[in-house]
Amino acid sequence: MLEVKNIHKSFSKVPVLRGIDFKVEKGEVVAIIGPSGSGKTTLLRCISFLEKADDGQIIFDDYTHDMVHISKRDIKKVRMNMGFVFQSFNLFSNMTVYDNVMEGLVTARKMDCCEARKKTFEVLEKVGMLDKTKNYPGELSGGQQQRVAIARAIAPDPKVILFDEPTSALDPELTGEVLDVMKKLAKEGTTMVVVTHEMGFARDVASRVVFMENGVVVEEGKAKELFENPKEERTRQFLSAMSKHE
Amino acid sequence: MLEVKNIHKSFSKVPVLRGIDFKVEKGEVVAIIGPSGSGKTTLLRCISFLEKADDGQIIFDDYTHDMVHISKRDIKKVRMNMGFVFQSFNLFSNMTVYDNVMEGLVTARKMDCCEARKKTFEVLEKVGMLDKTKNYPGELSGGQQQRVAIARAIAPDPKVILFDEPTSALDPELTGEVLDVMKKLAKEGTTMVVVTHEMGFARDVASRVVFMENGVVVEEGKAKELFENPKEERTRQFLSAMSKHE
Amino acid sequence: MSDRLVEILVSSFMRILIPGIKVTVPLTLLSFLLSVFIGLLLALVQVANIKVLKEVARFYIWIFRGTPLIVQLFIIFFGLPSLGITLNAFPAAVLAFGMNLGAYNAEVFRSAITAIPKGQLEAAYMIGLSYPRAMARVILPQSFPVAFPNLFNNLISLLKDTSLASSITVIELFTSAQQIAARTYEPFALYCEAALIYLIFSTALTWLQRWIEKKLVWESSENDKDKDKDCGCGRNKAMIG
Amino acid sequence: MSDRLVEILVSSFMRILIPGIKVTVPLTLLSFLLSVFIGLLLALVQVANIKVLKEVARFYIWIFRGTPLIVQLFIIFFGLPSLGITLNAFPAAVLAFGMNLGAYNAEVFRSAITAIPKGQLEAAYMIGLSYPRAMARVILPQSFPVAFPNLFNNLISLLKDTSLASSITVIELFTSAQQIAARTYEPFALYCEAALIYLIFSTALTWLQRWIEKKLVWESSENDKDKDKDCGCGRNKAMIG
Amino acid sequence: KKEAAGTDLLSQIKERGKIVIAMEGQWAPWTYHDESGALVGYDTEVGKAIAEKLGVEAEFIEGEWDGLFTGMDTGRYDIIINGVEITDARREKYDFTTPYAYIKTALVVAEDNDEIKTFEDLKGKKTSNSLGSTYADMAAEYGAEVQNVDTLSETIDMVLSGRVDATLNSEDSFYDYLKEHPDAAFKIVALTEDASEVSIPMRKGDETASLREAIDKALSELASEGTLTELSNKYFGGDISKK
Ligand SMILES: Nc1ncnc2c1ncn2[C@@H]1O[C@H](COP(=O)(O)OP(=O)(O)OP(=O)(O)O)[C@@H](O)[C@H]1O
Ligand SMILES: Nc1ncnc2c1ncn2[C@@H]1O[C@H](COP(=O)(O)OP(=O)(O)OP(=O)(O)O)[C@@H](O)[C@H]1O
Ligand SMILES: [Mg+2]
Ligand SMILES: [Mg+2]
Repeated sequence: MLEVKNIHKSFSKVPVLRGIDFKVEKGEVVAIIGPSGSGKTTLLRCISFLEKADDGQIIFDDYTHDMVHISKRDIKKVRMNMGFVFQSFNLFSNMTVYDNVMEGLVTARKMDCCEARKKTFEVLEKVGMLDKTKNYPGELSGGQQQRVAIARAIAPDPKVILFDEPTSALDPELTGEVLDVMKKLAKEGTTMVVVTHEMGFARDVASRVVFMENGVVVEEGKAKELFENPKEERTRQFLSAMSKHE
Repeated sequence: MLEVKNIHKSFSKVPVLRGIDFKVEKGEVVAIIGPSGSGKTTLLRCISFLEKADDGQIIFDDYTHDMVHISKRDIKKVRMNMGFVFQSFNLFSNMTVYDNVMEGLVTARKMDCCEARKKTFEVLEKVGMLDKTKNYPGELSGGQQQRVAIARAIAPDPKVILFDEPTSALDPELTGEVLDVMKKLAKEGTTMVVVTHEMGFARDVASRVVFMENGVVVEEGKAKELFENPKEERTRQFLSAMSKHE
Repeated sequence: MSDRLVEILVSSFMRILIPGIKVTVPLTLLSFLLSVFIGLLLALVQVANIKVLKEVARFYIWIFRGTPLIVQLFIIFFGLPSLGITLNAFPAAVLAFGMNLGAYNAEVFRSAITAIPKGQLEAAYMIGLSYPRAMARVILPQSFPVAFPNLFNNLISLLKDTSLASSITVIELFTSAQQIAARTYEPFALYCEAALIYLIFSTALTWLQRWIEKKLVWESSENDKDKDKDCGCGRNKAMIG
Repeated sequence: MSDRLVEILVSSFMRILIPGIKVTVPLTLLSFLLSVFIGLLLALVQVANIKVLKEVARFYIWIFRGTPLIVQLFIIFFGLPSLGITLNAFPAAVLAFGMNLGAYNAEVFRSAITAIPKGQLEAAYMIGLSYPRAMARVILPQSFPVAFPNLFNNLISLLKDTSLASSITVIELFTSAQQIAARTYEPFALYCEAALIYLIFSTALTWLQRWIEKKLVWESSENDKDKDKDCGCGRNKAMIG
Repeated sequence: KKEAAGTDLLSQIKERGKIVIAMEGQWAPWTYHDESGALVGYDTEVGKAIAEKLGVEAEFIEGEWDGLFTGMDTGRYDIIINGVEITDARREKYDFTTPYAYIKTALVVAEDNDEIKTFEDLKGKKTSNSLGSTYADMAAEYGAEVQNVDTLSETIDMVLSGRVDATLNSEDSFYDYLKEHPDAAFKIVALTEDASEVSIPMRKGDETASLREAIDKALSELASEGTLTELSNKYFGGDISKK
């Protein structure tokens, strides 16, 4: 459904992604884990063209694009079928919760207003934010903002949603409410790619886990297998470091 | 050694601390836990006079002060024997690591320069930052900054050190290095008050745990006891919520 | 203070104030409008990184910020006629002040736009907006409150700078004071009187600024509560039930 | 352009440039120094919340920002003598420009100081520094780089504003151009020439600004590496071993 | 020692050994800077000659028209020598010496203007003159709408670009302009019949009485010695020091 091949990316000559191949099937939940600086964020940003890769192909929606020479129009087409949930929420601070969700439907996709309205209420209900439709983002807690951001991302029914550490800017107590929403989406069969430090979530919810380090995929596999029986020594180290403070 | 009695504090009429009594003995490590907004930060800030309490006494160093009418000179005297480690490090960004530690010794305490120098190197070695003495804070990772901040706090040998969520601004992998330093201090018998969301740390390192909610102390006790056998229903709920995502 | 001086000051007050209201105020406001328009244009061209236009914008800003305003006034009033463009004094002044302040407002807008976190633009892209749409719907609406205090400071500076228009025959507040001074030979007193009137105007502007700034916060106020995009398909929440 | 005009422009270039270097530049620099001093003082008094002085500072700023600079020049040059203080034209101009810009720089410093995260002051308190010490050692050193770009913009504005000094008999760059225009009856050409020289000066200042800004980052550069507070007790790390 | 000088301006001047003379320095050929940058002009040299007669040095201060009077009011300058014409309004506030020049006011229009031939034709027309000048007052008296610009070149520009119909100035100033711009497309259509008196103003009162007497005496000596005529010929190409 979504596949990227051989992504390379350097920042000022320092390689950050060094040939990543990566694939998501319809309905899958893929968790990407790895130490800080391993390139997880950069990978998601390259897939969504927020960062221009130095090399690589993307196959999405049965089209193959060269990631370096793709046209603006094609980028937009890819994005129309892709949702992105940012670590720092990035809700439009000049719009109410309701308008934040409506914007992508009405302005970007020219959806009929009545229909968009219906959809907006539907997704806001799903994330449990129906009572705050008329508030501005600045008036919400971090967890509430992230739930609205998820509603905004799922509203246009994208084929895949990318999450970049959706809970790491949240207090532990607020983390739960966001993870609950994500679990719900996973159960409904939403295709998701989730960069996360929440090992519990990766273990329990993801169908597949990818462990990255230094810009390459070190190991990937079924969530259970990878957690219980990592093949690589480095994966083992990382997992034990992560569980140490829990 | 340090005792506060009946602290009250409101922000624009909203009570945040509602009569807190709290005591630390020499050599003790006290962990303060509690949900977001329960007033933990406010408590530490009142104790260190960064926030003026509306009511309350503080007994420190055998002196009793009214927390509302205390003079600037007495505040300074209290602070001279108190260290504070902030959630956001707050290293002086215009000074090198070395000068950050020296400042409190030479400028504030008029310590002899040679002696201060010796002390500075000593504490920087303790936190493992001897190789970065000439760097500016902006050049360090979060974990490194927090270790320097701890060095700065312990350098003048304060009678007590207050920590406000010292690791919650850090990535999980950096959290470890800071907690390790704190464990070391605890072992050496440093008197510490630590507000934290790291339940593992509270359980293993703290001699006593205080659970706060809504501006009051709900329960306190030996760390092991409180974790394994909380008396209050609310404490039980909180502890189970905290362990859920670990 | 002599009786004569008092009498001069009293009798001249209205004769300075009225041109102030009739000329200085419209001159200030029109020039300001023009400067906001020019400034926004110059900022957008730079932020969007449009090749040649960006250089043109930077050249414009360099010239207008690097030379005295009085010279710009002279060139537009006395110089343009030799190119066949003869403007009356008032429009020439509006053009000169507007173009000059435009160069400053360009920087105000540019830094306000740059101050909006990059994530806002990225989020706009990811919901499918194009660059111009993202600018219009997300970035600019957020930039205005950021730019506002500086724009307003520039407006207050402009108010006082319009006194330079006297040198190209516009009879505004300061010229009126000069005229009376020329007749009574009391320039000092009359300039003080003019200063007082400028002070009144600029203080009023400062109050206006504070009042608007209070309104400019994104926060749902009571009468906001019914402002959601209404699509004419009913506001009945039950439909989603 | 006629030969005569070319000749006038060529022969007058040095005669405008030299007063520019000898008068405009020192006038600008001295006024700027004064304005930085006044601005810092006004900002500190406000930030430290010192009761009466704070009100005085705000009044000062209100007056100097609310009235035209030209009036302030007149009052200091022509008005002070009636209080028994008669300054020569040049010092009077320095005083007027310095006091005027001081009101603007006060705001620059104030917002730069306010921009420093509160945690810096709190950390300074907690290591035992008093308020004045914390200001001097921690807050101000961090505020300067923040204030710097705006201070420098004000310096460039000041450079051009010094042309107003001609109205109180200081013969600077612009006056010199006017003098030549009075003989040759070519004001337009000569004002353009003066503008060009201002442009050169202000461009030079902009370059200087960029150069200094690059140096103003807190970052250990190579020659920083030996800059730790040396106490004269040896730099031998072994002593702690 | 200062007490001895008292409030008498002349004694003060003698005491300090110099007389402070204010002028515009930007009004050829009265007071202006020559090619070398030196301050010259009829007024400048008259000022020097008077100072010499008083046995003191002349210090010239250059400033803008309105500042000249303010500076004199506040005691910065002793006298103004700047082609100041005597008018009733000025007499109210200042004392004047005997005149040292007489000038006629010329009316100037664009070459192709046939409507304005006399001062009376100014009614309802637009003129351009510097603020506070006697010319601006005069045009206003004839019913013209006056637009103010600062210098002679600008007033002529206003006429040439068609923004105003006419301008007034001293006859000699126009001739000086024509020396620099021989092809300028304007013409002089009328002159005032009576020449107005150019004199030196100073503060009113006892304080300046002895100074005025001394300057009057100096001027009459300079006239009888032929110095004024000589200077006038040098700068105006004719004798304007006599009626
Ligand atoms: N815009 C950029 N310019 C320069 N370097 C960058 C940029 N973005 C990322 N990097 C560098 O690329 C490397 C990988 O960064 P990335 O953010 O992808 O890591 P990550 O795996 O998401 O880490 P984390 O878990 O901390 O979010 C890091 O070393 C980072 O410093
Ligand atoms: N300066 C302030 N002004 C107004 N309200 C404040 C201020 N500081 C704190 N509060 C409020 O006081 C309450 C307690 O805050 P506090 O920061 O002490 O909680 P906390 O227990 O430290 O929470 P967290 O775990 O999120 O740090 C919160 O509701 C907060 O909004
Ligand atoms: Mg990341
Ligand atoms: Mg807290």
